[in-house]
Amino acid sequence: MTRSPLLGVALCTLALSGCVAPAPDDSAYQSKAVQTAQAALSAARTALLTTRTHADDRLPSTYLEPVLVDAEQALDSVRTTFDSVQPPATSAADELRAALDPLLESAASDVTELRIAARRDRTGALASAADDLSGIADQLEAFAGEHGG
Amino acid sequence: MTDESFDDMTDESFDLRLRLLDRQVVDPDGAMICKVDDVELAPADGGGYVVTALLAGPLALGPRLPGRLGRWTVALARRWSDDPEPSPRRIPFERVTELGSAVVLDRSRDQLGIAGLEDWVRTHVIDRIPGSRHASE
Amino acid sequence: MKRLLSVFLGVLTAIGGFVDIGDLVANALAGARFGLSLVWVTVLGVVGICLFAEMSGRVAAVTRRGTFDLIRERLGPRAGLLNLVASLLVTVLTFTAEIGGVALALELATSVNYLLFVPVVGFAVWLVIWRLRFKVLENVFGLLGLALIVFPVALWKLNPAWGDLLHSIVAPHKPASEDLSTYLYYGVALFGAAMTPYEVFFFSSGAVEERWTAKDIATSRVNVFIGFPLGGLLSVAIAACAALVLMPAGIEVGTLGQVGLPVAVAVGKLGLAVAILGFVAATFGAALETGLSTGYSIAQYFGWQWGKFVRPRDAARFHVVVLLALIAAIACVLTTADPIKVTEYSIVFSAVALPLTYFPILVVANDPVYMGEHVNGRLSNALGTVFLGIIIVVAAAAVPLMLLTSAGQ
Amino acid sequence: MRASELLAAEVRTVDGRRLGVVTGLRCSLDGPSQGPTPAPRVRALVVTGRHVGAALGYQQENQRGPWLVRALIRALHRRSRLVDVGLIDRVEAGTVRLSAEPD
Repeated sequence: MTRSPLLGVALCTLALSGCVAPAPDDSAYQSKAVQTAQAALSAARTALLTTRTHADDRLPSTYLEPVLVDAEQALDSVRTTFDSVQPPATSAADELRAALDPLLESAASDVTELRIAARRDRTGALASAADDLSGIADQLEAFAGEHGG
Repeated sequence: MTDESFDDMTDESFDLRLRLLDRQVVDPDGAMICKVDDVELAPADGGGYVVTALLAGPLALGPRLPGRLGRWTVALARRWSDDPEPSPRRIPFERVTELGSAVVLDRSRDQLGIAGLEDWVRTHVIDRIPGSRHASE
Repeated sequence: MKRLLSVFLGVLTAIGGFVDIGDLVANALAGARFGLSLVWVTVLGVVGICLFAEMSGRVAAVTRRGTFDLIRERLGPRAGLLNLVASLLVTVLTFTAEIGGVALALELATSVNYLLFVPVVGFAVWLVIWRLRFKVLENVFGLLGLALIVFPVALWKLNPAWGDLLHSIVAPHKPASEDLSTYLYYGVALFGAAMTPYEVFFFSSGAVEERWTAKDIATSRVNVFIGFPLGGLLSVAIAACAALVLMPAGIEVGTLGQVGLPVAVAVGKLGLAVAILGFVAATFGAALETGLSTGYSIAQYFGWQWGKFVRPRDAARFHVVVLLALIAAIACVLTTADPIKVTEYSIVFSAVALPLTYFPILVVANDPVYMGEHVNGRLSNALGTVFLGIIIVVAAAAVPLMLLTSAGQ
Repeated sequence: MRASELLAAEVRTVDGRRLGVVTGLRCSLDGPSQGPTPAPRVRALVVTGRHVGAALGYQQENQRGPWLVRALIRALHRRSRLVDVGLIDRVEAGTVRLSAEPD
């Protein structure tokens, strides 16, 4: 039962946070891309650090699994939010998207790999998916750094 | 009334709003009964208006609440109460033994026979739950 | 000897009971994003809560009446009602966040989805409020909350450059990549987390529950002035751990799992187990406090009998209010709204509601008719006025900052 | 009559001039009562220009406290005055009509 990111609470005014607005111009789109990269980096690094700590036998799998599920959902919601933003019709914007989308794609699939391996307690698969994710995370960090993050 | 300033007339400047209205009313052993939601005044021989009773309950508090909320509270309380001419719960001032940081009466809430909602909630909800009778350990 | 033991116990409970889900989230979040450059806000908040907890405890011990009883008396029914509604909304929001926090902590312990724990936690909260004596409830969860001492232990094991650590606390400077409004927004959140209004309701009503008299003012001061600052140290340790482990990795805190991560890295499985115990105890204890506070506030405003020092049937409406608040809180958590986001909103709206509770306390603490010779001294008045100014500024800035930064994005 | 009818009521003189709003009911503790304590007897209305902060009990001189709050509230109460209840002609719909000119 995945935890739907939709904030249904009538009680508190959650509509304020992260509402999706079309990005009118390049600089807004760029800052949106940087924000997306940073959020994806955060989820990826959380999954990485938790997996590695688990590998060092400093963290039980009962802790690892919920953290990976959260990271997976965070990456999904970051990706859907970013994709739902209509990019301005400029080559710069397309280049940004072309650079960022694949990173988001592989980060998400790596974390899913981690979650599946964790549930099956496959340390081998965990390690390889973690190494791959580590590379992706560095690229996300570089992307954010290059574009003023 | 002679017109010398009132401050010396009143031994200590007891202001009804500050020292009586909205005060907590308790019984002799400190159990909480209600708030002084309003006070009944009557002209007295010898001048001024004397407090003849303390008033409590939504019918007393309602009129003091702003606008629609006040009217709505009074209307709800009227519909809720079963007697034809509903009036606020009235505690004659004779019952008061002390006007301290709380208003102390000389008898308990049940003896005063003024609790409506508390009794209803007790019988219909709380008493139905096991353990409501004895204090927690 | 017995008296010394009870004082010692009081201090321990004050430490264990200080941290709640708001402190856990706010400090980890601020630590991971701003390092230690916001710790000064937590220190300010701790000084503030010490001041007002001492004042509200003293008022309750001398007048033997709860906060909202006095608020209605001083402000009259209209302003009192506005105050009641605003404080209640924040308290129920915090109650929701605490219950969500307990469920999330249990998820981390068992990897069973947190939503399944919510009804169980709700029932447990009700059962404890219904059956356990006030003193027992306070002590058990206060002491269990001490498990959070694992955070200072983790900090020590990370053996940071203590000089730099201290320097970045004493001479805070905002990270360049963050703009001022976000920095201030998280300052407000930290301040709201440290000075939550429900602590005043709970603390003063607790003084009446435990039948304090003027004699107990001295012990209450010891609990407050020793217990709260040490509790505040736990918050600072949580922020420091996040700053040392999460910040370099670029991790922004959005889940409870991330808050506990530094303990696993530094101390390992045992430390993590103790941290989870601390999470459960701190959030469950705070859930009891916020639950009771909803009952205290309404019952004290309307003059109903309240408190656990009487049999449940003698405070029927009080217990029904707590039950209804519990049902509302459980319903809110079950809407699958992210409990961490709910926590963030609860601490910011706490900051907005602060003046409503603190101003009347300051007024009553100065009224010789109520307080006799226990009236505020020059120092508590001077500090009280300074903090009143701070609290009003923070309350005024909270919502605009929230809108400006779209809740800290 | 209820105290709430007097409180926050507007006070107007015989010729309709607005004096202010009732923010307090000054009493003496000598009213007749069969009970053990004498009943408060409302002697005078405290009539003030504005209604703010009256409930915070800042009219009394013995009120100590944060100077900032005290100064602020005292400023609001510059023009509060006592009006003898004997001067009240009638009270209806939130207005107290006086029968004679207060001093």
